[in-house]
Amino acid sequence: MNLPFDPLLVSIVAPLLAAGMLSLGLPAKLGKAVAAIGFLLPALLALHCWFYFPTDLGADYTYLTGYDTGLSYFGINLMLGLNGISMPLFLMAGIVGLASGLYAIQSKAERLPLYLGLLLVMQAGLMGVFASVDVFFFYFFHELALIPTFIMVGIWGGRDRGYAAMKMTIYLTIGAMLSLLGLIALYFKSGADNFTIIELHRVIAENGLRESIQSNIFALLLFGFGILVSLWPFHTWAPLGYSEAPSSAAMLHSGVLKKFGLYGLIQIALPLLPEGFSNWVCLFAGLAVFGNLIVIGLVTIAQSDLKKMVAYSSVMHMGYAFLGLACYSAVGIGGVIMMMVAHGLSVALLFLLSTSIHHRTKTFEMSDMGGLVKYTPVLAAFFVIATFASIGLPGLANFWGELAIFVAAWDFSPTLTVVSVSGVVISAIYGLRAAAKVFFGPESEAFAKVVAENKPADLCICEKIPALILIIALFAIGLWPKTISGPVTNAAEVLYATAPSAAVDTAQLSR
Amino acid sequence: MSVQFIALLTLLTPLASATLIALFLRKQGTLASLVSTLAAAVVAAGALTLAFGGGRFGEQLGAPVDMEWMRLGDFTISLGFLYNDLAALMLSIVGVVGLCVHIFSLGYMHDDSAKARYFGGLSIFMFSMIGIVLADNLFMIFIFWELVGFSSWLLINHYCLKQSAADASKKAFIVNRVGDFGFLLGIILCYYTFDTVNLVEIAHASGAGGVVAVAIPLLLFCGAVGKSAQLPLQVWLPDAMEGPTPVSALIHAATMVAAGIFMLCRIEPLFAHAPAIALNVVMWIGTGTALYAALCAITQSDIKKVLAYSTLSQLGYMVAAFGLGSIEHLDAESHTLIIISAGVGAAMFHLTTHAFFKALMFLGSGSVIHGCHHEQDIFKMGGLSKKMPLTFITFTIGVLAIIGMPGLAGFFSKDAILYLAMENNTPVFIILSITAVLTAFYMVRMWKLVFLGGTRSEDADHAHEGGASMTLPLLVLGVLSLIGGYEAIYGGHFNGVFDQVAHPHGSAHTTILITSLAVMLTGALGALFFYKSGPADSLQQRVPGAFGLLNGLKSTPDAVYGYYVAKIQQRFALVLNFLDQILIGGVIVRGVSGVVGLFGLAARALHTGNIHVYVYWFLAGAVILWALAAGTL
Amino acid sequence: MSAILFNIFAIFTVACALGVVFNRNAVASSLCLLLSLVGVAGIFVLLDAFLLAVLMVLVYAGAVVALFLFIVMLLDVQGGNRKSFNKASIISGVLTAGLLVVGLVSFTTRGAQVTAELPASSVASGSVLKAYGEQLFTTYLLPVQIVGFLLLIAMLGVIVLSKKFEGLEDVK
Amino acid sequence: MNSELLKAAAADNPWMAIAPEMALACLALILLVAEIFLPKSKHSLVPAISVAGQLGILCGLLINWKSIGVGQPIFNGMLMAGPHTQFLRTFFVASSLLVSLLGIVALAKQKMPKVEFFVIVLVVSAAMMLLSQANHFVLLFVALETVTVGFYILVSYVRTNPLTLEAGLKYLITGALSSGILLFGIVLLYGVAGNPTLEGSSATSMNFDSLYGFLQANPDNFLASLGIVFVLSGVAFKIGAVPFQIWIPDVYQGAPTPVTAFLAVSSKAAGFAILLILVGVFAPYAGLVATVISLMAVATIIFGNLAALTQHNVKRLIGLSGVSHAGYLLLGVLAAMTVPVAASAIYFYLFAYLLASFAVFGVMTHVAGVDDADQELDHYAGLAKSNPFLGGVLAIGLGSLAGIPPLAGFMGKLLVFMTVFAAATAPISPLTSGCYYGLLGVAVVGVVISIYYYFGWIKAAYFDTWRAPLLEGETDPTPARTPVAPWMRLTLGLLALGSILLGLYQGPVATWLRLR
Amino acid sequence: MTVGLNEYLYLSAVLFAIGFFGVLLRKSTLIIYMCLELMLVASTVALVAFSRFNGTMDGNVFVFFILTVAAAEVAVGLAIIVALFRRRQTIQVEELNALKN
Repeated sequence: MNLPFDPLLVSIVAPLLAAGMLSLGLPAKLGKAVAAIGFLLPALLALHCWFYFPTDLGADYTYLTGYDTGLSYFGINLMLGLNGISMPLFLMAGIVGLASGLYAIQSKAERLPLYLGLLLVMQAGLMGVFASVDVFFFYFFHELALIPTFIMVGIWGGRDRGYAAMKMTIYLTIGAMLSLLGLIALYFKSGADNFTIIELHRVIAENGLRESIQSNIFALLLFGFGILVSLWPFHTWAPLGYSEAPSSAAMLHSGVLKKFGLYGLIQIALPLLPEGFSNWVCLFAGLAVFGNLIVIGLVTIAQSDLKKMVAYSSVMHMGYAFLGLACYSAVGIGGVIMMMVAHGLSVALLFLLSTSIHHRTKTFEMSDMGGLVKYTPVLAAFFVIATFASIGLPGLANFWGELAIFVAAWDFSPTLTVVSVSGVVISAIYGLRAAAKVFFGPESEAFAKVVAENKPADLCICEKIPALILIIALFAIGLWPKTISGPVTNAAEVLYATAPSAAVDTAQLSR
Repeated sequence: MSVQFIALLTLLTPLASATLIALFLRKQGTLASLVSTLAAAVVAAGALTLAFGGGRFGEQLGAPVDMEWMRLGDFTISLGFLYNDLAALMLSIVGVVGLCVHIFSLGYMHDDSAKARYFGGLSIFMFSMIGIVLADNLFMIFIFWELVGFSSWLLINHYCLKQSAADASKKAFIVNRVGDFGFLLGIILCYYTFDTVNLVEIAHASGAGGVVAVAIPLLLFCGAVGKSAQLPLQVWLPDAMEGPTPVSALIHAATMVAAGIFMLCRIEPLFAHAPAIALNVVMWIGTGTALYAALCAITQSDIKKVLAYSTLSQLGYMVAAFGLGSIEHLDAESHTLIIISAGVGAAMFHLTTHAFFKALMFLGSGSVIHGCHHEQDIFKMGGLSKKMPLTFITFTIGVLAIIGMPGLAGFFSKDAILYLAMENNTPVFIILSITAVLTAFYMVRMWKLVFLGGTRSEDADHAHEGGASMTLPLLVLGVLSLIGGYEAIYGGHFNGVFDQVAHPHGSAHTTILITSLAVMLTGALGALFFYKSGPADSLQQRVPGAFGLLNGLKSTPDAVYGYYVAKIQQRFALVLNFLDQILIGGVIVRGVSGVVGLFGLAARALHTGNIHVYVYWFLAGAVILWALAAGTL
Repeated sequence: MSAILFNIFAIFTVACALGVVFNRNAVASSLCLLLSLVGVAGIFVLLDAFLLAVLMVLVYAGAVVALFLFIVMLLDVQGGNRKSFNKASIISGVLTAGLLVVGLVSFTTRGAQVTAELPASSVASGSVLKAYGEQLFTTYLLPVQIVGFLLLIAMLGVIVLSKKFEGLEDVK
Repeated sequence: MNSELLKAAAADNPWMAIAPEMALACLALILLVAEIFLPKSKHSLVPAISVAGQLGILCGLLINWKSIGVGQPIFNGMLMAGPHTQFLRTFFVASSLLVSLLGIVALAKQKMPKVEFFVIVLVVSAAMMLLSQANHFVLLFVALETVTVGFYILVSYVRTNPLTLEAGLKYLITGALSSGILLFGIVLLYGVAGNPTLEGSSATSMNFDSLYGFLQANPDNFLASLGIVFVLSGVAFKIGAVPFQIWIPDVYQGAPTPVTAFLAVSSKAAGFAILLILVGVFAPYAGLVATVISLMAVATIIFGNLAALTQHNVKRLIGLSGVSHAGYLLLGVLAAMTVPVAASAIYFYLFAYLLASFAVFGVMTHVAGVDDADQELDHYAGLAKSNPFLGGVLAIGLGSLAGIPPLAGFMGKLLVFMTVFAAATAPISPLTSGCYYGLLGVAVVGVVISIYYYFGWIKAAYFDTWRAPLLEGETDPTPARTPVAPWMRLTLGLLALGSILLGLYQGPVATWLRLR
Repeated sequence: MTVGLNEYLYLSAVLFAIGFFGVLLRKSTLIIYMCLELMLVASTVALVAFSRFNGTMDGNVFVFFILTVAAAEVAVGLAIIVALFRRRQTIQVEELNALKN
């Protein structure tokens, strides 16, 4: 079905417009309505793009349109489009954005219009990240989404918000700058006429790049993106930032924005720099498995703060993603995309529910909770679903990605696979422990006091709707994974048709 | 209706029921229970129709009825059914026992406030379990494997406000995950070795050589170790008794824990192609579990714990039976010696009978507990034979069946195992025989303490029989426990399994018969005379040393796990957390920012406010530039 | 002849310049500056830049230095100059002087090896007054205009910085 | 009189070519005249006339944004318009207009004569416009001195404040010193380039074209090298490059806020305009120039950012951050030696810098009290809550300065960095490509550090920070904030909006700067 | 001995260095300012010498401008110094460091 307008552009512009209207100071009700439209429209358009997504696309782009913003001299044009890899993420961005937006609308945040406005800007950036074919705008939109995060952490964050916001900002700026340098270097070294991924692919396929150049650029991209994705040991911003961030910002950032780095690696760095990849793969796979999965996995177990635990778990899960990247195969990459989508949904849900829990228990300290299920069975059920999703229970979205990554990883390195599969146990430990501590067992003394003051009520409808959106998406993908895996595998099979020669060697070495 | 369709219907009905309950019937407990029971009835009907209707499918190589579920690159996860006699038998057991448990639950859980959740959970469990049974490939098995784990978690956690229930459910899931760790690796290795995970194709695949050939079946066996609670992952099952008793009957006695054995039987070709070491490992783990659990059972005072350890022990029997492997067998018709997978036959046979009598006993204990107002301590019961006659009779049938009273179900299956052990491995035979003695001993002990003598508590005084919904299943299962050992009642529909059961002939037959009778009588009579119907454990009073030893045997693994979790894992995690916060977050990150800040302070301090200093800057600049111009720099 | 004159003027100029730097008395310093400028004017004469020499004496020595002297007197700052050289400043001064000497040596040995013949006629280089007029009103017309505005804003600046305004009272 | 000569001179002095500059100067004279003839009560009209006049000139420039004769020396080789001259004129007029607006707000708090301020701003701006087209050392020197002398006065304008005067004195001495060094460099260049014994010498050796010819013929002359580095150091003082940046914090702090803005934007832009011209002239000595500039850039970026890191006085902070901006721009100049389009990138950067800086200075003017030098970060506490408009403008301005997308400052940085990349990959460039990458690395480190203090400022304005409660008898040290007049609201709003729009859509500016 | 261009340049350089030295050494801003003027004058010496030896008068005209500019600069500078003295009662460098750090 053809829309009379460019759905991608509209999905970016609509939230921005809504944000602009909010900044004019609309009356509260109208403002909320405008914000809701601003969140809803991208989600609907994303659903539309997903529904009518061609099945025979390969790695090509659809909905391709270009706009000149005045930097064509530098090869920069706003070019939008979706391929099999970006579409699922675009869809996920729309859904998570809608959920976090609705959750924010019902929240009782101080200076709500500003909060919603920043969130809308973030949403626009997120849609833009995955809709951009132009590498520069891909980066640009990421930053567009990133900045509101900092401000939101700073204004509406928890106790330690000042430090958290600052740390997050500086960390992520380092990552962003490194990756920007890498992208610019890629552009200049390839000799491409413009900055689009398509052109870069074409030119590099024709001319190729020297191995040393590939290696250097890949290092820039790897560490730049790695910081953004919280690759161990560059992760310390994430737990702090997320645990301090207001829920909607944490949802959008950890759920969607964080995937930017992985997406960049998948769409740009790996296919274009295969030899650079094979020089670095052992390092980052090792860091991911031992650092993210094992060390951070265990650190997650040690957390007693619910939100911190969710934050750490999100860092841990990135280890799977990097492991999947290391495989350099359609299976591994497809698995990573599946995992990114699923993790985006589930971690957003967890953050949302954590905040809802906090509203009822007045604390994030898990030892001060217990027995909440008695008062809030629906919240408990949702939390259990979210927990099991993130543990990787079949039937929920996360399972597919993790499984595919494990399967693919065996081809890369059986040893690392064995180590990484143990992450399955680790995540079960902290996930179930959290669920048990928060909801089950007898009430703790501290919680009994809170209950005595204010009896917790179950989720209200405004909290349920955003949560349900995410849960439905989790189930939908869990039960019908083909809807995502189909386009993904079409694209990944083209992009990752040939493994880099050196990568094969390293894989054999590590066997 | 094609058989595939019936199978699909059987699989999906409980899912539909669960979905219905979760979405719409959360607050209508009674309605939910009816929906769920109806679904169970459909399952039972479907299972029996399929089993006795004769249709079998999915066994031919190259014609899998598969649906592609997900594909990434060349990695596909597909859904398909392999419905052979093995699956048919298992499915029938699941259907029948499931239905019994559902009906029993109607009465047992009548007053529960979270009935909808309970019955929803049962439905999910049925769905998942049937999935395991029907699955034609390992990934599908793994998927449903995880789902039964989840439903087990959900149902153990039913009384979720109790700390012990919350802990037990968590423990069950996590321990199972440890087993799944190996299971998943085994599947992946299998996928890479044979390029397929389809059970039929694996069976026909040319075996892999060397380490891989051993590694695949043993890694897959890890899954069974977890699910069937074999050593060393047995710790979760006794704790799982925190769940409602019908759940224990269905999941933790009859079906789910047996899924491990079922899965082993499904992948038997892998073991057959592997070097003997693989089977030996399985055999010894099973044997060890059987003996260990039997020893543990002796000192238990909780009626459900006794049954739980007994379940463990019997599961050990089955695993050991599987591990004993194949045997040469004289075919009755052709009068030639053929090799049969006697391990599979014996294990499955015992699985079947065990499902009946153990479910019976669990439901019986449920009836007792229900009657005694949720009193579970056997020393506070006694004399229930008069208060609850029906329960007493059916329970007695169960006890007799498990201890191997000739003519009852357990007798035949246990004999099959003992015979196999005698033929293949004498030490195992001896240990299993000892286990049989112990089984008779602790079972009769419990039976006597519960039903004979006088009542020892108020609750027991007021014990009463439950309603029809609770007694009917007892009757059905009681009948099945009586006749389940006669292969004739299966009408030859499961010959694919029962043909593999090795039957002793001639002198062997006599030996086995004598042995089993001897061990049964020794154990049963010993217990009958040893234990006094009183409020204290006779063993504890008379031989406190032995009692303490046995108790220690039981509690040591728990203590070890407890120690590991609290002292090693948690501390290690805390240390890592500390390092993460202090070393990376503190020293490195804050350190770097601190150093930069110091440089910043230094740079700031250069602005002294004195014009002369500023002029020196200019001088320095001029000098440096001069040097650059002169080429000396 | 010119060499002798050059040496005399040069030494005189340099000596007076040193006097500016090393005289503790501000009045003496300004007088030294005046004398040094006169020496420079002499050098200008040697170079046939008569107009500039005159301007040097009239504008610089006559007006600028007079202004300096006037301010020195006005502010009466001699008193503060007594302790003007302490140890640190002497050390740094010596170091600086050393640096400057090294620079000068490098300048003389490496750099200033320009071997230009002295043109016989100095007309081209502007010994004739009329040429200045022509240049200023043709080639340099625009800079002259700019300088006009420069003087304008300098005047305004001095007014702003010095004039007494209503409602604005300075200390003392 | 030789009338022929005058006629020829008249033919060579196309005054219409510098009509905008003349208009500014005339406006300055009109203001003076108005002051004399207007009654005292109407003196407040003078700033309005100034603003209106500048708006008119700005409109004129915008209407004629394309009409410019490029590449023809005029005024006997004194001036030569470059491709960006019209843009720069607009830039300087816009800047002086904004300075005048800020001046109206800031001077209202002071009991100082007002008219002179506007006059001097106009004259200085006109001089800068000429400076950016200089093609001759005499004009360069004279225009530069006009700017410098104007700034001496402006910096010490509020003479009631001893800090302002101290700043003026410091600027006076360092400025005069740098003028001296610059002059010495000019003299050396003039001398060697005019030396008849050397190849390629010319009689008009102060003219840049002649000088370029000479330098090309003598690519290894010591005196010429010395002259070049001295001239560069004189320009380095203007743009605030290490080690000639040391005056900046003190002078920025002491100067009245509008003047600080003027120094930060116009003076710096003029410095870069002339630097770009000179770099072209000195192209035969590219090795030396590139070394000097790259070393300066590295030191400037690092020093500026480090020194700003722990700064609490916002005026010093913005001064030091301006130093680091000069460092990034020096990278662009370095790239411009190889890639001509880098000049466009620099001007884009400067334009973004103008929008952002004036937004920030506008806010500062309103937050500051009577004592202009006393502007601490603490004074911004709760600004976003009590005055969301100023808070928003401040955040956008600072964000743009920090180079955060989607604001204009980011695009500026991006373009500059990209041109450096282009220079690194160009076949012929004065430095090895590794050097360029190293410089970019330093720049990235600098950007990251800069985030800290820019963000710290935003933090002060937005995030509630703990403040010590006032003791009894203690007065709140935070000065009272000036209410924002509607026209100022419009101005600041436009600046903020410009920063955003220019970040999102660069079309018109890019066209103007010949980026497409 | 013939006096060549070099000698004039040396003289100019020496004067320049002395001026610079004075700026560094003296504490009184007035004297510092005098030394700055001395530096300007030093440049004019070289300029006039170059002009003479090169046979062009650009240098001499430039000196004309320099003198004018210097006069204006001195006027403004002295006004600043006087105003500062009125406020602070001192023009000693080491006492004028209220703006720092």
